[in-house]
Amino acid sequence: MEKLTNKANIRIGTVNGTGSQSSNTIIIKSLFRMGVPVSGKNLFPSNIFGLPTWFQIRANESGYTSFSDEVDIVVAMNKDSISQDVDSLKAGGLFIYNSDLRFDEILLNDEHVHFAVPFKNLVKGVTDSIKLRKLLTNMVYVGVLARITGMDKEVIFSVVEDFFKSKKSVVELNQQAIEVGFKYAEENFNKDFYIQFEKRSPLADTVLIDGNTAGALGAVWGGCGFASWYPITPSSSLMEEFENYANQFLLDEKGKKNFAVVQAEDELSSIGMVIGASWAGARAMTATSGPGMSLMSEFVGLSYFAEVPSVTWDIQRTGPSTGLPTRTQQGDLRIAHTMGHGDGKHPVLLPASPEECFYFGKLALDVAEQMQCFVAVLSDLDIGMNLWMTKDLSSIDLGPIQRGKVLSAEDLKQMESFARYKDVDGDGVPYRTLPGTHDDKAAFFTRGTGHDESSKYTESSEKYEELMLRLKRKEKQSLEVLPKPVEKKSDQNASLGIIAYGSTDQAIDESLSILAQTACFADYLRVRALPFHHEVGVFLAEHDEVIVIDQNRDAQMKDFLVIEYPQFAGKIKSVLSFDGLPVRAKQIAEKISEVL
Amino acid sequence: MEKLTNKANIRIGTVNGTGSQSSNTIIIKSLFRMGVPVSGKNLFPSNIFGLPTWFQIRANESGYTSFSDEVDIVVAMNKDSISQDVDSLKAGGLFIYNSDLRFDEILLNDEHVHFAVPFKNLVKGVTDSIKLRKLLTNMVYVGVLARITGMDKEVIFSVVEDFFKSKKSVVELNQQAIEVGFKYAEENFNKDFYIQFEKRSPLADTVLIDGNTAGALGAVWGGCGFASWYPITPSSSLMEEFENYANQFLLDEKGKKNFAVVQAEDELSSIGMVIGASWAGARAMTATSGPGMSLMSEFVGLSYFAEVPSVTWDIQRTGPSTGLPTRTQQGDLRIAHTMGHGDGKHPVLLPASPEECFYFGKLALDVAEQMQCFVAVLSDLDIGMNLWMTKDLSSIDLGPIQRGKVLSAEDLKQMESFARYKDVDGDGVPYRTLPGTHDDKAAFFTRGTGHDESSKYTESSEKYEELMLRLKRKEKQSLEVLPKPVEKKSDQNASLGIIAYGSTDQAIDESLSILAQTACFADYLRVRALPFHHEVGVFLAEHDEVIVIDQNRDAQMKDFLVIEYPQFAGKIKSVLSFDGLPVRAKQIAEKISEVL
Amino acid sequence: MAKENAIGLEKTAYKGGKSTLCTGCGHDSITNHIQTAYFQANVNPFDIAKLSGIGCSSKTPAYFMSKSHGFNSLHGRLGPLATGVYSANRDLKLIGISGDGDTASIGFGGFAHLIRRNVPMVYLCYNNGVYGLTKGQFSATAEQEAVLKTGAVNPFQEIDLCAMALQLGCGFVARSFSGDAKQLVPLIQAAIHHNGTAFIDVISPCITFNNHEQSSKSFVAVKDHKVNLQELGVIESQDEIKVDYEEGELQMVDLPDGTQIYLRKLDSRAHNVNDKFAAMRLLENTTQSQELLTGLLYINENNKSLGDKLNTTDTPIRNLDLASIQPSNEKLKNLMKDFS
Amino acid sequence: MAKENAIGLEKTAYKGGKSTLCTGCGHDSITNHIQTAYFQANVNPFDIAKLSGIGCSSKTPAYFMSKSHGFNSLHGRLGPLATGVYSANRDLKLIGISGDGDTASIGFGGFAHLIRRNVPMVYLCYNNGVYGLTKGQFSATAEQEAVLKTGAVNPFQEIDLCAMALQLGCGFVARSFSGDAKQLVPLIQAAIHHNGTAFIDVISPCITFNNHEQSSKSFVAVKDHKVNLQELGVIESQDEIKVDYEEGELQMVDLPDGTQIYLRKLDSRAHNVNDKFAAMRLLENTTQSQELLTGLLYINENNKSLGDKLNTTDTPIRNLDLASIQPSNEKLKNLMKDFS
Ligand SMILES: Cc1ncc(C[n+]2csc(CCOP(=O)(O)OP(=O)(O)O)c2C)c(N)n1
Ligand SMILES: Cc1ncc(C[n+]2csc(CCOP(=O)(O)OP(=O)(O)O)c2C)c(N)n1
Ligand code: SF4
Ligand code: SF4
Ligand SMILES: [Mg+2]
Ligand SMILES: [Mg+2]
Repeated sequence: MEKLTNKANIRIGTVNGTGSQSSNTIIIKSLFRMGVPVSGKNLFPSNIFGLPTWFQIRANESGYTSFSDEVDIVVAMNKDSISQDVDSLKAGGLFIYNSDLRFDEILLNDEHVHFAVPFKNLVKGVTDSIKLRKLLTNMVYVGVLARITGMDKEVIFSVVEDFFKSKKSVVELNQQAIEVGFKYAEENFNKDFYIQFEKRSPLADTVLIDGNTAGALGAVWGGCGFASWYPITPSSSLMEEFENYANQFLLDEKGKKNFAVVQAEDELSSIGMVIGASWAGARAMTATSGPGMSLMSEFVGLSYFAEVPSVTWDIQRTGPSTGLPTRTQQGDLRIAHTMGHGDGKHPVLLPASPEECFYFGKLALDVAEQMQCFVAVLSDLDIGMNLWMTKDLSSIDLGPIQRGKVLSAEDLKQMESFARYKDVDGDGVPYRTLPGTHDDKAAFFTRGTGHDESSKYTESSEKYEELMLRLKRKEKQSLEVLPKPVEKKSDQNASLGIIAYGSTDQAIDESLSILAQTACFADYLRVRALPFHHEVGVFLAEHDEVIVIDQNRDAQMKDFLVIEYPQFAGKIKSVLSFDGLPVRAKQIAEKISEVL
Repeated sequence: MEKLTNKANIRIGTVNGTGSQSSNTIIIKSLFRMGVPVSGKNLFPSNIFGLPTWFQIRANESGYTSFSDEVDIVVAMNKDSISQDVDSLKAGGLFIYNSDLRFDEILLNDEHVHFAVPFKNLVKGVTDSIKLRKLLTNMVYVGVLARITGMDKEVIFSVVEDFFKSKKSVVELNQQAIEVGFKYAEENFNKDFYIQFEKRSPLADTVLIDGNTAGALGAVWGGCGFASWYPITPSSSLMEEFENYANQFLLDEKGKKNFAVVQAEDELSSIGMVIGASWAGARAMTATSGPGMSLMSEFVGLSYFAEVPSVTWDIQRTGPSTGLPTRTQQGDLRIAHTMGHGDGKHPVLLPASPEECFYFGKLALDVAEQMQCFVAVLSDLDIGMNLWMTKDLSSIDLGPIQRGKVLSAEDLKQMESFARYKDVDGDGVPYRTLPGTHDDKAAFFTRGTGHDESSKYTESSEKYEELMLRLKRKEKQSLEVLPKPVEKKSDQNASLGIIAYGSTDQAIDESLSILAQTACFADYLRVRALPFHHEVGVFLAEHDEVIVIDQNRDAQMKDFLVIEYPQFAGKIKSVLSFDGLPVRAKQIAEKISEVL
Repeated sequence: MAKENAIGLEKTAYKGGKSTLCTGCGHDSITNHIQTAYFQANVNPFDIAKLSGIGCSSKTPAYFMSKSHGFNSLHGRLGPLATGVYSANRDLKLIGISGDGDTASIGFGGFAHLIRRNVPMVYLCYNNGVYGLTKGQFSATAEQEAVLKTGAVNPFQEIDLCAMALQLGCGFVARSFSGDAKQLVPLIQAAIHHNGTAFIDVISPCITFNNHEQSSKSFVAVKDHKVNLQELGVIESQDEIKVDYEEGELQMVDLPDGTQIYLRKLDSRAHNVNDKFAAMRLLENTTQSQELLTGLLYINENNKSLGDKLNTTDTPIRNLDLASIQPSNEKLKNLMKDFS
Repeated sequence: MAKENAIGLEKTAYKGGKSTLCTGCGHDSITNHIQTAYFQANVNPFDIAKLSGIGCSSKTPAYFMSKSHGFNSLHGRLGPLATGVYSANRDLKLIGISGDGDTASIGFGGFAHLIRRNVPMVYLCYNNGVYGLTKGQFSATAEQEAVLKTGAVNPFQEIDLCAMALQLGCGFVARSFSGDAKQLVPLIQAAIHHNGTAFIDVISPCITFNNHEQSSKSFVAVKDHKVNLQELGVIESQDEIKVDYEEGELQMVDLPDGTQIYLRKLDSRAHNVNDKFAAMRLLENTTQSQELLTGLLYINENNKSLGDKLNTTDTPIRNLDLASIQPSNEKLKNLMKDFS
């Protein structure tokens, strides 16, 4: 076996609700602190307790940490998933398992290296508390794994300390459990397996974080004053973390809150509250997933037509309908961009990493207020709930908070007249005033019905047409404040172009390197927003063939490209992956080869 | 002035809520019975009383009865709209007005022929009841108009009789009022104006009906057993007429109802009830307009994914948001076809006339049950609430009621096994059973979450992918039962193609005849359903240039065509009309010329 | 010169646009009473936000107080809208107008949860038992067995919104009649001063679709069956001179801003407006006796408002300066240690 | 041989799939009680439709009566779903399972209107005060000031679903506890026989997110504070032999299908189950005394069911033959005269 240093895909199979999360976090954080690029992917069922769940840690010195289904090491702690776990492991892989599980050994695969660990006995030595034993069992496998793969015990212990923070006794108990596992492995297994981790210089300016937390921080540091939500997987943590951090960082002198979070009774109401709050002058957002998007459709149409800012984070899961609530997808692109009946398209932000979630956490509020419209941020379960390495968020310049065209009483006093929907600047974006503005000209009457420049009710065909054409101009104008696509040029002057978006980014990067090995070179354009910037058209024009990668069945991004660029429709091809798992680099490389 | 026989566009301006509807109906019905092709368009405000409202009757011997803004005769009964009414009339047009209105005569236009009628005085002679006078005033203008334009009084009186049916005194009173108007015109105005109506042989096998009533009748004669709705303009009358006629025609021996109509508490519930009823074995439908479509999105996704039949009539009005509730549009094509989050497209039926509303009233239920899916019928305010000449509905063969693949207890007894979502026939459409089926194999568990062939819960990637691919196949399969497009070939071997759909049909027909006068010839394909049939692709392939006519701002049909036929994207052009009024033939002809 | 109120405004400062409702509609009368109440209560129109759903009733905010911002939103969504508006600006005086369709059908969930959150606002439901704007279908507040002009009979039990509001813990519940300025104006004034959701169900006949004798929500029916709970007045806190009233028959209720509301009991049943349960019984009894009970049914000033429940800052969020809504980068830098 | 019920089925015929809920979840206990109740009530599983919304609770129909059709629909939409199912087939026996999130939050409007329409069904709300499936956020039935494991305190007043159901005119209102087979089984049986919406609020602790002493919906709290209204039993109409009970302490209630329910009063307060108002007062009082009142609170068999309100045919619509659902062409031809 070729020696693999700092390059392993570890799959830990446990039972949902048995508290393996801490152990897994400690493993991944330790690798991270050892200077090894990592990612952590949680594959969990849509239930609370008792079903198989997996945590996959991909460590990769070259920085490729997207999800991979080629597993080098398995830690098997769940009887119910043993055969799945065996099957998932590559030939020659390391199979660490709980020998108390009493499964039929025939299930094991001879091509694997086996490590039977009697966890029950081992943990007995650590504590007498039956309740604690369950949790500590998980810590024991941390020790076993650490020893087998040569992880740095010092680092692990420091991580344990930070993880359990103040509680010294807890720290010690856990360290002890890890030690027991470590010892057991030391005494029973050969060392120096071909998969080994080695300490490197620390990963500077980098953090390990999930997209929902990063997005929440972006909102806290982005001046979000109001948030409303209705719980739904996988978006709940975004709002819970927002409230959590806002409670820490957004208090006034008296300890009162400089923000409000309201748990709504449903998604119709959560977006309704956001629209009310924005209208009254707070920067406001909500978060949801697919079903909530469907329910928000009517209010989003109002946001569009009455030009009231609003922001919804859609942490996409596998649809349609309730679908697979704990699997990932990019299936809501279409609804996000076109939500509501009648005409109208909405700006959509497409983060590809927690870093971008953070950045868009503020930007979405800016765009909504600057363009006076609805903005969807389309993250997904993979970014939102998994651990990604990302730039230290405090090193990202969010820029000044942009509140758009809001007129104060002072402004109004300088003005002859004020008409809410008048295109004064010729950019399609009118001025607004907030309720509570003390000036005779300030008031206007907001409505979702036909209205003229002064917001008076009208059924006039001319006024309606005028308004709809201005709104169309505004859609274009939003490009000024939306993030441009990012292009990664191959150095081979490629005639092949790849267009993708969102969480598939890392895997695509890797797939391009795989393809390069077969002398297939491509430039890669990552779209970060809808509608499309000029650069997208240029990219299409400049390549002979362009493959669009969608993580949905209907090729939703491809469709929008074809609509926008019919002249290039002939050279656009589609690659799809929609099985609920994050896309895999190899899979994408193969699919690209297939369509070429 | 050229003499116009049986060719006039009459515009009657009144005040909303003053009961002019009966008079207008009597005029249009009389013309119809005289054998003159007519249409009646109601232009009304979104309010109940006191605002200007118009009824336009277009009589045209050549059969062109689409909405036109070139008006030949005005009857002006509303002071508030006098100047609009004057402006709407062509030079040389006949301007009949209420001389009691006391408006400034300077508003009148010298180029018009004027007929001042002192309605107040005239109606005094008819009745002493102040309450009745208001209504009868409207009957007086029927008489005036009839006399001036040479309408057949006999016919009018017969229509009045039928209109007020049993109530003899009412009939007489109204006839008297008409007589008074007739007399006054006879005595005070010259006769034989250049616009005259002449009796022709009756329009055989033809009725004058609105699309909502026709759709309701289609549902009654299409075996609809359950209907649920939440009131919304312009769809309410469809459900009210359904209930009305079902109450007449769908009773059992004891006078109990063989159907149920439930007025729901909102649109989320109305579609939910439909899905429940369909699941339990009734043919079921609901009707709504734009805002309701937005609210139904989540349930429609369930209908798609769990394959439960459901039907929604969307009588489109001008969106987005509340928009112009009493104006027409084709703005919901996009939402109807793609409703819900995640992947999935739904069959959409596109009626162009009350006749098709009737036909689709049954067909929609058939398709929903045959394909086990959601079906949207996209009518609009113009078809739904205006009076159209259409084929006698009883002469239309609806064909047998199709209930799709439903297994009875007897069927099941013959079978080894039953799996709800198994593609037994290879057409993507599985078999279903209804609750209450007494067989051990009958039961299954319907869910909007991931499921295998037996409808068991699963998060398996393979099963999910399989299911989604079958659903995609089913989308294609629906073409077998959806109505094909209708092609009208020009006899000039045209290289230009026109694609349109729905209520714009009549106007487009006329616009093609206008264009033909300038030696511009086009073939015309009217799409009657989404997804597209093979014939649409052939039409695109066979024409050098194809213009798609959308009555919305976003060119929604054009977009779907471009997505489906990227290879022809280059030759597809778009013509839009979205001012809330029905499209006009001349307007369309001009717009077509412009893009050519 | 026209009379000015305590903040120096004339009554015309509370006027709105021209109504487009049917001549004689109950809703238009309420529009007038609202103007009077806000004028008398000395509320600055600049501090008011007028919110509504969709319906004939929900159109009316365009017909009063043009100097106030207004938002005619979506059908049934007044509740969440108001919750958001209030959350962004605690200092605004919210008035919400809804209809029985808007509140008791499509908006019922939002209504219940608005009350549960106790969002400070005056919530007026213009109750006519029908969907006016869509041409007169029965609403959920139509009485069982009620008959429409069209002859349709309602087979469903009516939802009594006052009873619902009480049950949901609403701290201010009243019922009145569009034509009763004497009762409705002080009720609205009291509602303005209440620090929580103040609900007033105003019977407001739809003269076009539901104004005939078989309807309990017609002018005739209301006139015949109305039972006044008490005579009402409000003492504005600015007002130094006490009003002149007969002792012994009055009950004073203190409102949180120092205003007082006084009730003169007209009815033989002694009703304690702090007794929620008594209010429920009154409603239940009058429903059975086909009477229409009007007046202040219940008041409770001890419920915390949403802002206080959530412990939000006293400064309206929309007025916070940048420093208050955006923490320093230093803090973020520190926090990042948790993620490495 | 296992015991058969009156229709010749063994108890296993009422079994369902394996539960995937947390071991010890209250919901799983209710699953058992449902099986017992339907077995004892001699309902043929083929005639049952199991309906639910979304949540841990709403998953449970997969865990009982596999021989019955089931529909795990959308979050909060049990009400409309059931209305449709019933309308298509009056003969089905509907059982609806919902959670407190499903019913009192997103589904509150649908719940209210289901009751208003009196759709015949057994409606069980598994009430744990939290959103279990989304990991334990407070629901609208969480008691004010309740504390979560996470330390979060609920500032909002709780919605009492029984009180709501009563107020909305529900003809069968009860409350019970997941662990109380003795009470819950007969309650469900009685509910099966009720010809209208029968609502049972079942306190069912979420052992993962809401089972600690500060929560009123925990096992501890319920055990400490439960007050039984009466001891219950149901006499199936098939049953010829009368059960053996002590005279004088029993109250019999006739159900429309000939079944009788008997109540043995254990509590000193004499509660008349036909007195809606008494039920409301009981609820109000126990709320204040922090007691959890369980038992049958109210029953009224005089409300017409939806089918009767609408006068729909006695034959289930889904069983009508073609001739009954499609009028003749002759009739259409005749009708067309109106349009010419
Ligand atoms: C989602 C949605 N559904 C339906 C409608 C149509 N609609 C407009 S107003 C209205 C009912 C209004 O009734 P109510 O609230 O009682 O007001 P009223 O007109 O009687 O004052 C309805 C159903 C709508 N605007 N939006
Ligand atoms: C429209 C929509 N919003 C949110 C969700 C997420 N969700 C699933 S279950 C649930 C709450 C369940 O709570 P409850 O009804 O009390 O059931 P429990 O799990 O407590 O038994 C939520 C919010 C969803 N499925 N659909
Ligand atoms: S329809 Fe009824 S509610 Fe609407 S404005 Fe007219 S009278 Fe008022
Ligand atoms: S999370 Fe709570 S409600 Fe859900 S299964 Fe577990 S114990 Fe039951
Ligand atoms: Mg109303
Ligand atoms: Mg719950």
